[in-house]
Amino acid sequence: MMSISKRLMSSLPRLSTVAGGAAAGLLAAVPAFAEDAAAPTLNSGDTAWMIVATAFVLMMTIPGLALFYGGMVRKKNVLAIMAQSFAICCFVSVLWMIVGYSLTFGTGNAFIGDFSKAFLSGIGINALSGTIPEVLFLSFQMTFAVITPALITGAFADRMKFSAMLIFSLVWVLVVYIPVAHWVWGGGFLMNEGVLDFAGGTVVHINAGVAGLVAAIVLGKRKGYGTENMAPHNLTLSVVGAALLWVGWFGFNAGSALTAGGLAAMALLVTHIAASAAAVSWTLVEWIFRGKPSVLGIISGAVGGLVAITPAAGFVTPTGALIIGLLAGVACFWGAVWLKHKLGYDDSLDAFGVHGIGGLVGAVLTGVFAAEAIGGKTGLLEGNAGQVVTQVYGVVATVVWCAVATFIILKVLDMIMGIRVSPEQETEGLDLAEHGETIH
Amino acid sequence: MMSISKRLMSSLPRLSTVAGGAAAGLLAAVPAFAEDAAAPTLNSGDTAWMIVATAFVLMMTIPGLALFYGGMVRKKNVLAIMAQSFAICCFVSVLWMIVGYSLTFGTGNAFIGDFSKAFLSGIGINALSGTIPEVLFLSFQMTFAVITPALITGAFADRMKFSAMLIFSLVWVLVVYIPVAHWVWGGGFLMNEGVLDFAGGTVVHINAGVAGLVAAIVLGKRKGYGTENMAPHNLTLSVVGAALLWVGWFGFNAGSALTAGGLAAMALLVTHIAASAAAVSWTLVEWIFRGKPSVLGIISGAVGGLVAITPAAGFVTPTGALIIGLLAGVACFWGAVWLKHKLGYDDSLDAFGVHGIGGLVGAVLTGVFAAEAIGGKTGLLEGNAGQVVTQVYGVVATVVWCAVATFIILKVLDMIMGIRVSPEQETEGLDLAEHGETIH
Amino acid sequence: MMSISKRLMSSLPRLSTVAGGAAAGLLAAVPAFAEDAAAPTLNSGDTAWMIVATAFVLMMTIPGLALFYGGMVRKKNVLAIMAQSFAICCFVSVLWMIVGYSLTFGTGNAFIGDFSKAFLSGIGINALSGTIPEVLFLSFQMTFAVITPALITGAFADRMKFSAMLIFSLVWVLVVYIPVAHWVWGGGFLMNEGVLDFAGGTVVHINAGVAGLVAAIVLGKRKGYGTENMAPHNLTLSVVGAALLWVGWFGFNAGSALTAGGLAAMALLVTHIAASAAAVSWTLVEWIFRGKPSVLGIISGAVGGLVAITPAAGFVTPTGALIIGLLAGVACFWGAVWLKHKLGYDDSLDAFGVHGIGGLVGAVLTGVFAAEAIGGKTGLLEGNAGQVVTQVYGVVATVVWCAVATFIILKVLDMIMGIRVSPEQETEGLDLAEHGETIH
Amino acid sequence: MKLVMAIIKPFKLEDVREALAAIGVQGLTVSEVKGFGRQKGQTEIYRGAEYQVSFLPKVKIEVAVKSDLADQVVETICTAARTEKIGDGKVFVFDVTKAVRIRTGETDGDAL
Amino acid sequence: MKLVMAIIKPFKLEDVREALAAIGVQGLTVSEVKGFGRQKGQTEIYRGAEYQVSFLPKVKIEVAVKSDLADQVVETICTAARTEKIGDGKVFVFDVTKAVRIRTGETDGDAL
Amino acid sequence: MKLVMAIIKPFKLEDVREALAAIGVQGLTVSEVKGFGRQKGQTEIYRGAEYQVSFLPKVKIEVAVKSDLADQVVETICTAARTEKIGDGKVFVFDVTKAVRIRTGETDGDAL
Ligand SMILES: Nc1ncnc2c1ncn2[C@@H]1O[C@H](COP(=O)(O)OP(=O)(O)O)[C@@H](O)[C@H]1O
Ligand SMILES: Nc1ncnc2c1ncn2[C@@H]1O[C@H](COP(=O)(O)OP(=O)(O)O)[C@@H](O)[C@H]1O
Ligand SMILES: Nc1ncnc2c1ncn2[C@@H]1O[C@H](COP(=O)(O)OP(=O)(O)O)[C@@H](O)[C@H]1O
Repeated sequence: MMSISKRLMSSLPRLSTVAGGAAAGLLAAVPAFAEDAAAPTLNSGDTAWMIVATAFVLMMTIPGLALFYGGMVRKKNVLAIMAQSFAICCFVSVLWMIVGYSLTFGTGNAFIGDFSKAFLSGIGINALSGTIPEVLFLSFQMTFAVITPALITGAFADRMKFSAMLIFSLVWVLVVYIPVAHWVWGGGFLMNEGVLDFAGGTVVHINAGVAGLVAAIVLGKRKGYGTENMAPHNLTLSVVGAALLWVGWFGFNAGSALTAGGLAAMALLVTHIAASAAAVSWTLVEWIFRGKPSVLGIISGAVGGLVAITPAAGFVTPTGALIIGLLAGVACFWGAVWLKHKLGYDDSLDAFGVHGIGGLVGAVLTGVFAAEAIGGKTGLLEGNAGQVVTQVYGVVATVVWCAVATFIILKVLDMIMGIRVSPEQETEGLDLAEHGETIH
Repeated sequence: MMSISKRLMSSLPRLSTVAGGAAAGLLAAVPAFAEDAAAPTLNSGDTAWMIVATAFVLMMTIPGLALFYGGMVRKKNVLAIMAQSFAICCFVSVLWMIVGYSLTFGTGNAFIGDFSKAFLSGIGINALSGTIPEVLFLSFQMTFAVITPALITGAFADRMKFSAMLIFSLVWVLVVYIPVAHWVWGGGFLMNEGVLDFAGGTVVHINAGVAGLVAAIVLGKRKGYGTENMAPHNLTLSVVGAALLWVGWFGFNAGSALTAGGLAAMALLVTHIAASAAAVSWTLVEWIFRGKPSVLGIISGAVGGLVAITPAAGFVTPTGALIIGLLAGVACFWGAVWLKHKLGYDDSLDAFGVHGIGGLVGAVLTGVFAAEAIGGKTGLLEGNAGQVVTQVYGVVATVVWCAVATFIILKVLDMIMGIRVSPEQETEGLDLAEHGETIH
Repeated sequence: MMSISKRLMSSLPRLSTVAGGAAAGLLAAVPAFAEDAAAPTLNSGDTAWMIVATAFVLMMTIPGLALFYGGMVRKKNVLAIMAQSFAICCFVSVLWMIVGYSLTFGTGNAFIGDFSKAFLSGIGINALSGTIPEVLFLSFQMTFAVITPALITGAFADRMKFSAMLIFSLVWVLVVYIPVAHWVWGGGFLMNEGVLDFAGGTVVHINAGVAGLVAAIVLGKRKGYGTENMAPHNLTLSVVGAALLWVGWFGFNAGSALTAGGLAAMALLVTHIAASAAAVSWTLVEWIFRGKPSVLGIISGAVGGLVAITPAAGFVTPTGALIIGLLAGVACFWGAVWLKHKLGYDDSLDAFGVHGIGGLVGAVLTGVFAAEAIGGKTGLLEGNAGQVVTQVYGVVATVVWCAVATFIILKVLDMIMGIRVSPEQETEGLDLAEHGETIH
Repeated sequence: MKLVMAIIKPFKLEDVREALAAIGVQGLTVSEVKGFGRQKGQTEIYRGAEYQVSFLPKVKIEVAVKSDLADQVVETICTAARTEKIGDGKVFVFDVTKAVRIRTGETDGDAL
Repeated sequence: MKLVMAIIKPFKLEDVREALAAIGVQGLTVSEVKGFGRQKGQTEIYRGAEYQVSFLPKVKIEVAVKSDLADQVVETICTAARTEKIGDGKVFVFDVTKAVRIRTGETDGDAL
Repeated sequence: MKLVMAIIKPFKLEDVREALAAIGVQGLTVSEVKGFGRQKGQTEIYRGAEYQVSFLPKVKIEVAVKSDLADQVVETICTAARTEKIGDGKVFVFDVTKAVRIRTGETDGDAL
């Protein structure tokens, strides 16, 4: 992702170092073009991979996330939660085309892009971003803009109005996602500070996790929370969802190399290792503390590991990934199983517990484990303690902006249109109340 | 798709213009080979993408379409409808290998190919189609021959005999699909007329939709239609199916560029935009007219948009795709929700309402929105009103041939073996009656 | 797969002939590099394809196999069987990273590799295996090491302890999978003998099938086998699983070309043909002998065909594949429907009946149908009867080692910790007993 | 008061409900059940393992009515549910000693 | 002995179970049923086809108790299940002529 | 006539059905129910949230028989369903005032 940003933003000063890691991968991938970096040509291998990566990230949201979340709600709400992922995909994609891409990757300033590419104007079929068509780069980025608000829906599952959810998602993408993505990837101030976020640990997961936490608190608990049986109605769906998230995450992380070379391959490997390791550690911890290794546990661990490796995927070694994964599994277990119950908010499907916590762990550990040999950046273990500080800086900026803006959006929406369904509708179930359909 | 046909059919006169759009993409994709078009060499990036595109289109039929349709039938018929997609995939693939490819893409005449490549004879491992192996081109095409009859099954769901369905599908592929594919892509008369069908709006979707309409009428309504509850038994399956269709459609449309370059990337983008836009417009129209945005609605809209953009995917701009999508969502809503009830046929799962109507809309609008900058062809908006006429000509030829042939095939089969299960079997459900199995 | 092994093991004598077929594909794929085979450079097209192939093979295990098996068990055991595939994926991946890859592909001797690459040490981001990054090659191989033990779980479904299953899988990978993979692909003695196994007919499927048979016998029958109703609870899951296995198998077989060229394309085509043909033949045989074509039958046939073509995928023509598929469908029908009931073991989900029998048929028929024009190797039909003998030799070596080792591992584990759940737990169902969860 | 319980073929449910509504029955309760009787089930075969489906899907209707209406209700159900094929089902009648409408606390006849 | 059968709203089940446990009821049996009554169902619309959902999800509770406890059980259920909205359901009481605990063979009062 | 209603453990259904068939019972109706009793359920834990599974899966069998056969039927069910572990279930017997076979209109004893 960074190597492209470099091309797009070539006027920015510190970019050559920021994009170092990805550029190394690029060199390995297309040696023939290396001498002539100023005039990149299209590489069909890179393009082939990025087309597929785009498809894979789409598959993460629909059907991946729709299934992962769908299996965890009660039967009367399963269509509603799946519809939320699907609808967000459709509505946000249109928004992205109209202004989203331009506001994120249009030159703009340190805080936001501009309208120069609104309606994708001026982006021809032959325009390149690095070695791939720019239309492909923006399509790939579109799938990131889609999945982030979809992740949030897990926090307010089973009680938010479909209409309010749609408007919230669109406004949130405009006010939170797009600026943060610009800060980190589009030439904004966090990029200039040297914050490392290979594939979206901060932009996607911390952002979604924190927004989810705020939404869970603003909306309040589900009716009957703590007394009624809210057990997941069908975890087979969630297992399939987690598996498709995993497969799709190769597109997310290895795709963020934007080329089909050593960097993408290494990102794939560390992604897989971290997911596996986190699933192992959640399972073992749960087995020890709860007596049984649950199915929801092992898949949650895997997702936690995928989240945590996301910012680090182009910067760490397989051994670094193993440690990040093991730690992430334990941390997400703690977040979803202990912290939530301790603090008492109702983050229905643990958008914060898994994506927020996992993202935080990953963002910080990226600063610890970054290895020069992989992505050209050094972390604490290679003597660069400052990177951890930089990472924390990036996290704090994102958390503050996201939390405040999300809170305001929800409060305003609540005043205007109401954001929560009526208690009768909640009892009846959102499938029937909001969509007029049920599982028979 | 067209650029390859060009190579295969180089004796045909008007091909250089017909295939212009795709060839432009090809140039962008493989500049090194541009000078030497007479002796193309294998491009590993193009090949990588087309392998995956083939897998993606297979995934559209199984499990995509099987799930999409499976969720919409009653519980007693779910295995049967899924088995139809699966069985068609197996049986038609064998047919394709034996004579299908040869009859479609073997030189032949303006109406049908020949037997020169029966059993794929003479197609070695090093034979090329453009920049990819010919075995890959024919495999990709095989997945199109598979999905088309599978789409038809939605129209006669819940009442056709499995045996009759199998024989119908095989005969229909021979008598309808193969000729029409030859006409449009294999050097036949519609190709020579300049009909634009990038990825199969006419060949696949109008063809399947019209055949479905005829089959629905010939077979008659489901027992209890209009009085019994025939609500979809489990729309979670349909949501997953629609999502996999969407992901797979990137293979269908972007794969039809046959290269991994700007054209494929643009096809991917416009496909995604049209799907999103159609889902948005169906949802909004339904919300306004029916009071609630249904889950079946949003996914149907997306599929309708995917259908409509199919012929246009290599010819229109993102803004063109946005408009095509918005119109297709409304048109398919009208087709499935209003037209069917008005005319009173029982197209069980709206094979015609979505694929037929969506295909018609897309075929015509391709003639309206074709933009020279994308695919080298101009449409109405760029002053070439004739293209709309050409498109209508292509549609009419296909509809007439398909309707007549489908009608005859079904009538003959009905005389020979009977095409509908007995009322008792229909009541009992096809899962048990036809396959001896049930969902427990 | 072989071409890479060649590079890794260049000290071995007979390799140039063994790897001939794959090398031919390589030549076709990357002609520019052909002269300079000593110093291969990274090919972005090959890399793009192999990244996706790796994702596809992962998708075979999760969610493919998890669904395929999950649909066939009783409802009370569905989460447990899915959890087994998921957990094996996680735990074995970690094992592979720590010692698995090194013991398989580290130089070592004719029987086992060494520890030179433990923890993947020394494998940098720029290290190549052929034309792709070595980290990609080892990731691809990792997905093979994952799916093999996962396949075994079908044999002992519904009665093995989760803890024992995990330890068994890890030990079995170390003691059986890794050596056999080294023998056949890593420069071991079977490779030197000229045994042909393009993508793992012997290493993966015979191995898993035989281990499953032994496990089914050692563990004994399910409680109530033969008297209680053990019908598959939801074959929609199995249909989806089979379909994803099929799609993923393109990664498995065409990926084993390790390049994106003619060999991969041909492997894809023959894979598809064999799967289709086997589904057709199982269906027809079942229709004739049982009166109805079952849904479980057609998907089982397809999987049987995929298994049988696996060793042959880079060596046979489409017509060869057609015959292999037709025979495999009948053979697997016989194995799962007749042989099992005749001999009386309870191989719950036919790990042996489908993967064992299909693998045996495929291994032998590879020796019959190998065609020089495809993979550079000749089989019986081209006058090289010796290849059949060589194939049988490979099968026997694998079967003997696998059976003996599996038996000992299980017996020892049973003494140490017990491998079967209590009868009460079996009655209650493994979902609740082992994981504390249920489908609601 | 009487409780009329009928076991019928599932696809007859809507007919029966309408027929009962037509004679003024204002409420009833339905469950999915499986029936074993003279009507024989199919055999399911999965990879050669045969499972005799001894139980067929049926629907159970329970209607509480005033005693004097019971015979008419039985009659109505029988007429609406009859296909004259084996497996049409049974109707059983029980005495109800008390009935209460939860919402209001009304009892017996008023509760129905 | 009496069998008390109640049709209630599903989300009231836990309340009713607890209320019954509080008055000493040690066992009960529950089924998912669908109810038709004065409470009207929603309309489901799928691509324009409307399906009147005449049947609403309800839960049926069956409790066998000694005759002298029956009134208290009925009372308890009514109180716990009441929302005062239409569709709260009904309670019916039947005579039981015999009861056996399968495990021990104990009968009647001892079987409960 | 009597209606014998038994709540048993699900995996005992086939045994009970066969035992009843052996003594000449020609029809019965089965439902899936959930039971609450002395047998305690498991606890399910999902990400730390504990759900006490108070209700266990049971199967309800209903058989209408002539009054003189009722005791034998009860006996047969108890024997076939007994595991001597807690939770084996209960059998209850009710009076049936009328029975009709829908197909033929036959009543009472002839209807069974
Ligand atoms: N003695 C019985 N007690 C309870 N239910 C019965 C009895 N006999 C039959 N049934 C129910 O009635 C259904 C139909 O009975 P069956 O004997 O198949 O046909 P028919 O009612 O036409 O004679 C059975 O499936 C079962 O549910
Ligand atoms: N006559 C009846 N016999 C059996 N069940 C009934 C009867 N009347 C109502 N019910 C059951 O009670 C439920 C509630 O009844 P309804 O008329 O909707 O509301 P209310 O009980 O508040 O008057 C119904 O859904 C149905 O299950
Ligand atoms: N009083 C009752 N009324 C109705 N059903 C009961 C009653 N008591 C028990 N049951 C049913 O019988 C089942 C078994 O009862 P339980 O007390 O657990 O064991 P046991 O019958 O061995 O004493 C319960 O799960 C419940 O379904």
